[in-house]
This record gives sequence, C-alpha cells and structure tokens, in this order.
Amino acid sequence: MSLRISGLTKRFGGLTAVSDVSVTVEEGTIHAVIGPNGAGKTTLLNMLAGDLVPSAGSVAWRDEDITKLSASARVGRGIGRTYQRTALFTDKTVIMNVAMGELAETGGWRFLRPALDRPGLRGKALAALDRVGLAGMAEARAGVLSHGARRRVELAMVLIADPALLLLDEPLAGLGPDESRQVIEVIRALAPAHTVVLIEHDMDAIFSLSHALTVMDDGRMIATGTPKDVREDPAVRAAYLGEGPSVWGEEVP
Amino acid sequence: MNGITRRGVLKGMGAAGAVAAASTLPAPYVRAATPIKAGILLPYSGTYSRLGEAITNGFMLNLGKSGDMLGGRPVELVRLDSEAKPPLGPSNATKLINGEKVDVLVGPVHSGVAMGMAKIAREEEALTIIPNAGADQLTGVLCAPNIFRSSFSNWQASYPMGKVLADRGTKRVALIYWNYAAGKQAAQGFKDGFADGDGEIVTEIGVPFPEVEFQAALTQVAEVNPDAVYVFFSGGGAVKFVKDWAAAGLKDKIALHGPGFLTEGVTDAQGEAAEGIETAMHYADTLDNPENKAFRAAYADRFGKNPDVFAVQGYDAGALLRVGVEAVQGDMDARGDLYAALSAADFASPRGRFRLSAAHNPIQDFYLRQVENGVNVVKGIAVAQLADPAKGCKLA
Amino acid sequence: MRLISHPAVLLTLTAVLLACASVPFWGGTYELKVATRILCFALFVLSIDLLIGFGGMVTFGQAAFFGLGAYALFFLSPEYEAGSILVAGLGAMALGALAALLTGLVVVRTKGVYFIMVTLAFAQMGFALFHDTDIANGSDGAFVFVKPALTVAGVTLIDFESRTDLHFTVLAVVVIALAKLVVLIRSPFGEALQGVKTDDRRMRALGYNPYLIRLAAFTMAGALAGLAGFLFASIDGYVSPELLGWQLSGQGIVMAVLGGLGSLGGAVFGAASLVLLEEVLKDQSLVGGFIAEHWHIPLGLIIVGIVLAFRGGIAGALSRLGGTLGGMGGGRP
Amino acid sequence: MDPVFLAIQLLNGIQQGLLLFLIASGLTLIFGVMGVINLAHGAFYMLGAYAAFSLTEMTGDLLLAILLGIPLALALGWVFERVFFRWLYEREHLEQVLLTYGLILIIDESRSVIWGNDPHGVPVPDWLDFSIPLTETLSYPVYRLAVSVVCLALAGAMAYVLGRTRLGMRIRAGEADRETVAALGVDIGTLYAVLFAAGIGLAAFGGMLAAPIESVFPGMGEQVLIISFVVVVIGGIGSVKGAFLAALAIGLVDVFGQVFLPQFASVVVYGLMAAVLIWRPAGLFGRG
Repeated sequence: MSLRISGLTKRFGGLTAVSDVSVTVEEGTIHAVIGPNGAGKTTLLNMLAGDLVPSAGSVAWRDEDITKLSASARVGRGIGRTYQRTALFTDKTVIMNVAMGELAETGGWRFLRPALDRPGLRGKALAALDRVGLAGMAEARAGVLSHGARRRVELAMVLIADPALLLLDEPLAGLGPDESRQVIEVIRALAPAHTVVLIEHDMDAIFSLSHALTVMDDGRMIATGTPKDVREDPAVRAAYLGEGPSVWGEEVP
Repeated sequence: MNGITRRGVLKGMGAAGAVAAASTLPAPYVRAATPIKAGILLPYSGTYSRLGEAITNGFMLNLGKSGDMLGGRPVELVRLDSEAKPPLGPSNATKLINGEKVDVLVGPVHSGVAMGMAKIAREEEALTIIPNAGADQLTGVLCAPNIFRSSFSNWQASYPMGKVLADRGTKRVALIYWNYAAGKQAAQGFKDGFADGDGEIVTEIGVPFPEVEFQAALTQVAEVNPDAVYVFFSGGGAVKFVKDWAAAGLKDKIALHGPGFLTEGVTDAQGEAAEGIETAMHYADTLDNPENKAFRAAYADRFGKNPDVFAVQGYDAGALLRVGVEAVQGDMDARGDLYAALSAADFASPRGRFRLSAAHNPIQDFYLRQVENGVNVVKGIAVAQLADPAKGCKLA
Repeated sequence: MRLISHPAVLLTLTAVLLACASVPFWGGTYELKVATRILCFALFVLSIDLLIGFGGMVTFGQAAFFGLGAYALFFLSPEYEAGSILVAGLGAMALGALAALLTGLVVVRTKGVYFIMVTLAFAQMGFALFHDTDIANGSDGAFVFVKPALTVAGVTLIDFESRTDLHFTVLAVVVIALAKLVVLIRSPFGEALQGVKTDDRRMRALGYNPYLIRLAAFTMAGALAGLAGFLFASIDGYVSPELLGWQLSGQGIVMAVLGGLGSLGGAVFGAASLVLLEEVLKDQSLVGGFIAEHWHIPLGLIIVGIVLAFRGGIAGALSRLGGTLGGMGGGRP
Repeated sequence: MDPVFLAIQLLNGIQQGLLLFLIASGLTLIFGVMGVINLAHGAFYMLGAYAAFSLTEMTGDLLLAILLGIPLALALGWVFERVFFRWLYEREHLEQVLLTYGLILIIDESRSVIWGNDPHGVPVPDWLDFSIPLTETLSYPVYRLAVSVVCLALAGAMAYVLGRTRLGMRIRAGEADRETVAALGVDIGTLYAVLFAAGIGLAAFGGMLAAPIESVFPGMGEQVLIISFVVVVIGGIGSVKGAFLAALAIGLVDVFGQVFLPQFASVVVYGLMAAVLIWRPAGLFGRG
C-alpha cells in the first residue's frame, strides 16, 4: 500500500520539465521533494494531482493506476492538494472556503438549501479551521486575510475532506516563525494516519518533519531516501555545492 | 431637418385665428383650439433615416398647404424615432397612442416595425396611415378598418415588371433577391405578373439579408445566362448590386429589372452602371402632371432639396388625412364617418390618381421607367390602376 | 456577496418593486406597459447576472434564449383561442433550456474572450434561422392574436389579455425568481458556481466538475431568459427575429452592469434605469431635437462613463452608501 | 456545375476571404497582443470606407484618398488607444465589451451627423476600371483582383514581421509583456499604441479598399464585425495564420453555401464555426 511513481516524464514542447522520475512513497509517511527553483517539483506534484497529464510513465495509488484519472476523480480516491500560490475564493468567507472541500463530495449538485446548512458541515469546517488556529476568523472574507492566514486556510480546505494522501506545495512559504511552527505541528500530526508529499524550501522544517526525501534538479531525480542518506549522497553534494551550508542547515564537513 | 425641432411647431398663426373665430362657428369647430395630434413614428437614426426625413417633409408640406390646419384645427406633430427596430414597434406605438394620446399615427418605414405597430393600432383602434412599409399582410390578412396605406404593397410593386416582361414575350428570367420577407413577397408579385406570358423562371437566387456580396450570385446568373434578371435590393444593396452587375460585364448582355427602389434616389451613387435599367414604380420624378410640378417646386423651395417617392408617400399620407378630417370637420371621434371618408378618398396626387382599395391599399398606376443620364425617365404606364389582391382581408 | 440582503439594496429594491406594483392604480396603458417591460427585462437581466456576475461567463448571446422564449409563445398559441399560460410558459422555459443546453455543450468549453465571441456567433445563427427561413413568418415577425390564459376547471384565473393580470403575473415571477436565485446562489451549487468563476482549476482539485457546473448554470440561465422572453412577447403579442439579435444581448449586458453585477437586485435597477433613460433621451420635449434625433451618442457616452468611472453599478453605490465594505469586491466579474 | 463556373466561384470565395482576412487580422492582432476585445472594430472599418468616399470626392482619385486616409486612420487609432483603450489592458473582458459597445453607438451616430445616412458609391481609379472576360457572359473586375493582390501582399508582410523579426516572434508567442519587450529596448506603452493603431489601420484600410466594391452605407460595420469574430474564433484568437486560413474557409463556405444551400447560407457559416469548436475549442491555432 503506497504511492508508486514510475518513469514519470513531462515535456512542454522542447523542454523536459520532469524526466523519468521513479519514487515510492510509503503510506503513513511524510515525503519531501526538494530542489532549486525550476527543478520540476511543482510539475511533478501537478501530475500527481491530475492537473497535468504526464508525457510518459505512470502513477499508482494503493495499487490502482491513476495516471489517466482527472483531478476531480483523484479527489474521490482520497487525494487532496494545496497550491504554491494561495488559491482561495477571495469573495467567500473563510468557513465557506473550507466547506468547499467537503461540499465537493456532492459535486455541487444541491440547489435548495444554503450550503452551510448541510448537517455537520459547519462543525467539521470549524474543526478544520481550529486545527490551523483560525476558528476565530471563520466569518471573515478570505480576501481580507493576511498571507500567512491564507496559507493556513488553504491547508484547512484540504484537511476537512480528510484525504488519505495530501500533496502540499510549499505550505510554509511566506509564513512568519510562529505561523510556521504551528503549521509544522499540524503537518507532523498528519502521519501516520495520512500520507503526505510536500514541496518545501525550509530545510529545518524538512529535516524535522520528513521520513523520506527526494531531491530533484533540472527535471531529474538525483537522489531519494531517508534524510540521512540524502544528506550524505555525493551526487546531491555535487549538485548543491554552490548553494553552501545554509541550504542544508548544517556545516559542510 | 429645418423647421422641425420640437412638438408643436405646426401651431402657427392659423391656430390663433381659429381660436378667435371659434365662438361664432358651428359645434365641431368649438374644438378648434385643441390641436389634432399626429404621432409620427419614423426612423430618424440608422440606415433608414433618410426615408424618415423625406416622409416627414412630405407630410408637413401637405399640411402646410392649409396653414398647418386641418378641418379647422391646428395639427401638432409628435415625432418618435422608430430606429427601424421591430421589437420596439409595439412599445413605440403604445407610447404615441396611449402615452401621447395622438389622434392619428403616421408610420413607419420598416415592415417589421409596421407589423408590431399594426398590432397595437388594431387593439387600440387608432387611426393609422402607413407611408411606406410594404408588407403584404398589412392590407391583407391584417387589414383593419382603421389602418390605411399611402404607399404600396410588396406584391404590387413587383407585379408590373413581371407583366411587362410577359407581354414582351421574354422567355427565360432569373430572380435574385434578399432572402427575407419583403424579398420573397416581391418575388411572388413578379411571378404572378410574369405568369400571364409563356416564359419561365429559370433560377431563383436568395442572398442572405442584408449581405451585399453578390459575386457568387452573379456567377450563377452568368452560368444560367437568362434573357432577363429581376432583382429586389434597396438602399446600399441596390447601389452595390447595380455596380457589381456592370463590373461583371453583364450590363449589356442580360437585361436588368427591378422594382423602382433599385434605382430610386441612388442613381448618383450608382453612376454610369445604372444607365438603361428599366424599373416599374408608382411614381417618377419626371411625371408630367400639374400636381407633381407644384409638389416638386414647393418641396424644393421649402426643404432645399428634390423630393423622391418617399416624400410623395408622406405627402399623400397628409392628403389622405386631410380628406378624412375635413369630412368630419375636425371631429376625430366620429370614427365611422372618418374611416368612411378615408376609404372613399379619391384625389389627384403627384403620382397620378390616388384612391384606396377595400383593403385600404392604394389603387394606382405603375410607370415603366428607364434610367437616362442618372434620371428615372417615364417610358409609359406598365400597369394602370393596379390593386393589391389583398389576400385574406375580411374588409374586401 | 452583496446580494440583495444589503439593507440599502433591499430597501431600494422593495421601493422599486412597490412602485411597479402601484402603476396599474395610477398609470394608463402606456405607463403600465413600460412597467411590465421593465420587469420582463429585469428577469432577462437576472439570467445574465447569473452567468456573468456569479459564473464569470460573459455572454453576448443571451438574447437568443429570450427570443426563443418569445417565439415559444407564438408556436404554442392556437390561432383563434387563448393558449395556456402554463403550457406556453413552461414550453418557453423548456425551449430556452434545451437550446442553452445544446449550444452550451460547445460554448462552455470555451473561456474568456472566446466565450464572448462564440455566444455572440451562436445567437446570430439563431437570428439568421428565424430571419431567413419561413419558420415563423421570417423577417416580418409574427403575431399572437389571442394571448394565453390560465384556466383551472373552467374558471379563468389569469388572462394575459388583461394588462393588469399580465403585469402582476410578471411582478410575481420577478419576486419568485429573485427569491429562488438568492437560495440558489447560497446553495452548494451556487457556491460551486462562484468557485468556478474565481478559480476553476482549484475547483477541479477539490473534486468538482467545472464543465458540468457551468453547463448547468448556462442551461438555467437559458430557461430564465426564455421565460422572460415569453412574458415580454405577451405584452404586445408580437415577435420578431430581432428579439434574438445582438443589440438586445448588448443592452442586457449594459443593464446588468448599470445595475451592478453579482447583486441580483441590480438586475431590477439596471432594467428600470436603462428603459427610463432611453425614454428620456428620445423625448424631444425634454432633451431637444438634436439629442432626441442622435440619442445614441449620449447613451454611448454614458456607457463609456460607467466603464471608466462608475464601477459596481447602482447596487454597488447603494451598498457603499450603506457603509459596508462587503460589497466592494462583487462589482467586478 | 460547369467546371469553368466552379473555378470562378472558387475565385469569388478566395477573393472574399482575402478581404475578410485583412479586417479580421487587425482584430486578432489587437487581442493577441493586448488582450483587448474590440467590438468597435467594424465601426473603424465603416469609418475607413466613409473616409475613402469623402477623400475620393476631394482628391478625385481613390489611390490618393487611401494614401491620405491611412495616416488619418493610424492617427485615429493612436488617439483612441490613448484616450480609451489603454485603460482597458488590465480590465476584465466584460468592461472591454461594454466600453467598445458604447463606442459603436457613438461612432455610428457621429457618422450619421457628419455624413448623413445616404449610401454612396466610390469610383474605382480609371486605370483599374476594366474587367477581364472569363466566359461569354461573365467578366471579372480587375479592381477585385487588385484588392486580392494587396491583401496577399499584406498577409506576406505580416507573416514576415511576425515570423522573422525578434519583436514579431515575441508578439506571436504572446510574450509581449512589459519585461521582455523592455529587454528589446522598446517602451511597452508606445508599442501598444503603435500596434493598436496598426490594428485599427488594418480595419480602416480594409474599409477603404472595400469602398468601391461594397459601396458605402450605414450599418456596414456591424455585418463585418460579426463575421470577423467568426473568423477569429475559428482561426484561434491571436493567430494571424489561423485568421488567414479561417477567412479563406469562410469565404468559400459562404459562396458555395449560397450556391448549394441558398436558404441556409448564413447558418452554414456558423455551423462551420460550431464544428471547428467541437473539434478544437481554442480554434485552429489558438493557445490555451
């Protein structure tokens, strides 16, 4: 039982954004994907979520080939994602944003009663907001929230549907230290009940959170394994030499 | 648009005189102080505004003959832009009939507008004079005691040329027309006239309205190579068709005919290409009768330009109204007498004798005309005293 | 969402609707017909607001469904006796919905400027169909000689031949439509529709099918526009191909924006103000001969002015009057 | 049908399509680069035709009129860009639709004030005013052929600018944003104004060329606008190549529709559009 990625490739015209990536993510673990900007991390995530169709390779989740499934069909298989750029419905209230995730199971095909009157929905949405520390902002319009708060609403939108597999694209980007800490604890608590694939740049967070790491550069996967293995991988060191110690959060020996 | 800016312009010196005289006159004249309101629903913007202007001028010219008074009462015009938009026909008619409470409705140019307007005029039983719109139904299935027309029906305008060609023994004729209601009615009129002979219609080409790209149609005609072609286009389409016809080299090989609108008021724009085209219509600038001469002189004098058939139709709308109002001595509520007088109207118009059929469409002469040096010259009478068959009219 | 729940908007809306309701008691035929026409256009604009204001679908062909609804009255009315309001009204809605569903299959696949052009082109196709062929008397348009009535067990409850019957029916339909739309907009479907408007990729990621949601909204708007067209045609009993034409679609958009998009109440304000504005601009005795003759120029200037300076429409201005910030964002599609 | 006449109808369709391309290319260019949908495009076509009419009356020759008219059209386009359109680049399509709808009303009614509502003919220059006999009865006006040649030449010029120059390639790739254009040493505001003027110039030039063929009349802009939309939608918005092919296709479909399906000639054109959209929702060469 796992997420198996085999030979996944994405080409845009002449450019190969992701080239032959094969990784297996064990269920119940937190798996981080790292690499410099333009390495193809978000493209990889988009293919996992079904937002992009791979040029080659396959994705299997719990022994089912989902390569051809649409994004919405994948949601039905218990896969949820967040975006690198916050994609909230700015016209809606915070609680409505979160509820959208849960309402998705109806597909929107309910016409007669106010959305939030669905039995149990308000409670679940408030609970999800509570997990990210935003229960107090439930009735505010999402458009007026600070950047950090928006990132957390984003997370709550996925959490409410309680997906088995979460794909998080830079969940800590732009957060202050306090907010970061809070979100890190939320993510940490997801395992082992949930499986998490996340893209992140905050190395402290990655090494404190993740059970496994995949390193990408220029569309290729250059290493995968436990944080310890990856840190000692010569290919990774070679690729990242120029970026210095700060990237790795420790001194280069 | 000299002379008309606001309603009430026609309340002239005559009105003051009428008021002074009122107390000594018989009963109907007591109303003299209150004007007769004429609602003018014509296009003053868009493609047809030239026609709206000419009709208004003609109408005013006729009223001016008696100091803007009819039956002892001053006449007040209430003008409303029809925009030539059919959906606005009913609401504009309502505005004039129920809002402005006009005594008579004059309009419109566009057949679609006329259909909508006629619906309301029938419901409200308001006196209506149509100075242009040619839809056959208006004096056919939709005819009504209170609706009169001072122009023509589409059928009527195309029948004469068909008859002329039939009489000449023309064998093979092609039809080209805008594929919409007026075009189809014109085609029917021509066919009915042409059926008197032993010729045949070899092809019928409908061009989508209001498209003016005729090259495909011309090529089809050239392939069929008939003896004559009858076309129904007007305004910009008429200009373009005649020029394309000449440019395609068909001008001297196949005879081109149409209702008068093919060359009416557009020969300047058509230039050389229009020379020699034969059309039939109920009017021509050069008609040699005293009414026409007086009319043309007066029109040119007052408006600084030459009148056309639309001005004549407006002028006769005024003449028709005059007949009715004078018969009831200004009492517009005497509906029965008013309509009877209008129906019996028989007067000398610039176009010749003017009288109405039982369906209230003019019975009139149609003249055969040919363009010579940019002028539609009368060559004779194509069909004398032609009446529309008024299919489906219960008044007949 | 500003909707009509904003106090200032709700108050004004109530006032306008009450004013409409009062017309039969003081106005003549002309005033009554103008009021009925305003209400019919309000329904039409509601269908446009549903698409543009809530679905982000800028339609330039909504008149096609309005016109089809109008023609439904013609098709479903017997020549010499009164048809049934129920049959013709439901028929108009069904025809509008069916046409919207069929064209929608293609149209809602497109977005943004494609959507605008494609809706326009399909509407012109409908216009050409009625204009060039003999389906319903071609370009001259067609009459409905006897307007429909609602008869239950031999008792005529509503007769559209009576102008007041028609007027109050339309008023009731507007009120019901407003209420239904408020419910719809707040329902899961409405929330999903607005979600699709803001970010349809996000909606897909959450598990919705934006295509079907758009298609459903497009179909509903088609039905509503069809109903509006049916009622409009019942005013005078005359239908013409121009009822499907692009000018009417354009007018509908102007009304929607003038009233304020995404506010529902704005549909009524927009319809009322544009109809009344045209009545004023065309009246020689009010604006003078030159303007009355060339009234398109001031109208055009007003439209340009609205775009450049007056965003959010009347409903937007009202909710700002009320002092809430809640309405600020909703004025933009 | 006789093969000779079939060939002539083919020629008719191509000629009609080429002129349509000229008008539609300006529309697609303005949208492709600036993202502005311009409903008033047809109104500028009409203004071009009326300008050709007045200037021909003044100068006595269409060629002189066009030479005078083009700078006028470019200047008009530039003024409209500076006064109205530059506020629209960041705005919603809806606002663009509304503003340009308002402009149609203003331009069309101003036309009525300035020129009145009569239709006018515009004479073909004498040296082009003859026809080539094709069959016994039918001749082909040389002016139409000349117009086709001019349209082809312009299409070639556009293909060169868009395909061979650095700026052109950026425009074609839809990358003419502030940064990339600045990197080429061009001020984006100026570029937009120039491109917009060029687009308007194309519409007006189309009107001038068409004036002797179509004659000049109120309402000529609307017809052209809607059919140009169909061309742009079929070709793919922003694609000049697509507009070229689509315009030819429309020209041919219109001509043969009239020959074979006269009742439904105008419906067939829209049917073609629907078919293309089912097959490719973004048009033949559309992005996205």
